[in-house]
Amino acid sequence: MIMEIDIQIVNNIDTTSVYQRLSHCKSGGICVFIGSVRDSTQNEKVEALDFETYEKMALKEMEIIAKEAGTKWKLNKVILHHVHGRKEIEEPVVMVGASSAHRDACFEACRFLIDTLKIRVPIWKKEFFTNKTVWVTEHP
Amino acid sequence: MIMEIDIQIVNNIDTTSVYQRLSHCKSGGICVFIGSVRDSTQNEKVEALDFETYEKMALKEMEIIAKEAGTKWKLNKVILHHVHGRKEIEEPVVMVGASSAHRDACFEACRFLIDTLKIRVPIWKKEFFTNKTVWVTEHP
Amino acid sequence: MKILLFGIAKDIIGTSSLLLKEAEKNPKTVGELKKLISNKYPKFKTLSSIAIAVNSCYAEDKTKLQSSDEIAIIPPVSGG
Amino acid sequence: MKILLFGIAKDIIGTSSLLLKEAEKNPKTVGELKKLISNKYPKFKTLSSIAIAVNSCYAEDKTKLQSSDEIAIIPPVSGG
Repeated sequence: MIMEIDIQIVNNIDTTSVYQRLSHCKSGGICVFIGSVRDSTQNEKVEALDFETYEKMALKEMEIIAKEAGTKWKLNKVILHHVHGRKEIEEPVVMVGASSAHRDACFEACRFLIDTLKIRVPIWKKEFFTNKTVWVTEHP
Repeated sequence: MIMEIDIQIVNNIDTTSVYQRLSHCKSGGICVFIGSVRDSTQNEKVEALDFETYEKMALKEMEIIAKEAGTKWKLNKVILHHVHGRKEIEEPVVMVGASSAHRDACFEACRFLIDTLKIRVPIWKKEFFTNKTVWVTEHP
Repeated sequence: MKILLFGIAKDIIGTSSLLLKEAEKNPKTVGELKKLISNKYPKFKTLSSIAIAVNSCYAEDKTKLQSSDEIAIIPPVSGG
Repeated sequence: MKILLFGIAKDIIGTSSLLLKEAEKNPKTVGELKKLISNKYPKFKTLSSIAIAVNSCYAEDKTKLQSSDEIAIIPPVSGG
């Protein structure tokens, strides 16, 4: 069984194509997680986020994560897309997903993808508040 | 906190609008599950599925499920879309999702939505095999 | 009393709705209706479960039926 | 020996890459580099963790460094 992997670091995430990217004739289930910019964090008003990436390494780590998911679950397709640059409220910043024959595998894999991405992929988020900017130095 | 609910029984599911339907200024996480037609079940080749719905009751049950999810988790938006009629391989047949401040809630809610839909919503699937058609009388 | 039929229930009975004439001894409760149906159409006994909806809500066996109710036989569902 | 800097590491050191001149006593291992950095820039000690990537892979403290390697300081990541 060959698993297809689609990994990207982009200016803007194309959420409209997510089904086309993950649908597969042997998949009955597709699970997608999209992270987006919230208007506040710990009760402070957020104006925007800015993502810096170590792109070469980030792509490599995202591929390692995709392949690790493929060894843990029987998946047909996996995507990991992350943005770089400044993003405003409600804009998508990360989109991960997996497709599989049954839904257990795609749900578990999708959760693994986002959890592991947040721990391991060299991407840094700066929060813009009204009067200051802060590098988030702990994944939430 | 008001939760927005989007429930539909449709001829075709519009997967391209899923982000727009679930994104929200107070949501950092969106989880979506899409079910689609697999080309086989228990090693038998499937040609298509046909969904019959008791539409009035199905919409009512889907709304009950959405509201129940809203009492279990803090959600900003919930969608439950299901098709009726004949669907070919790789076509989407169900799309459910939830958006919330943090990812735990949307993942758990999304899983609850699809699991509960499959148990309770009055929709029936007929499988078209090469030489026969079969009503699926057990949810998988 | 009119009863809507879906999925395999429609195939077993051979029609999309069932009309119980007033002349027949109409069931007074959901439980009685279930018994009546599965006695008349023994194939229902092969299904893993059978539910009755009254006015598009799942009903318990003790729920009373009125001839104005919208009644439906709900064989095991298989959406999604 | 050139070291890439990202996120808060860039702000602490004040530049996007650091050049260790040959004249300086260059670190031989990842562990030595970590010590050198956090002695020279004590603010790194306030971070919850600090990792070093060698040729775009996370490296262990015992990993040997060569001047041709692509070396990067990886402060706590916060993608997603």
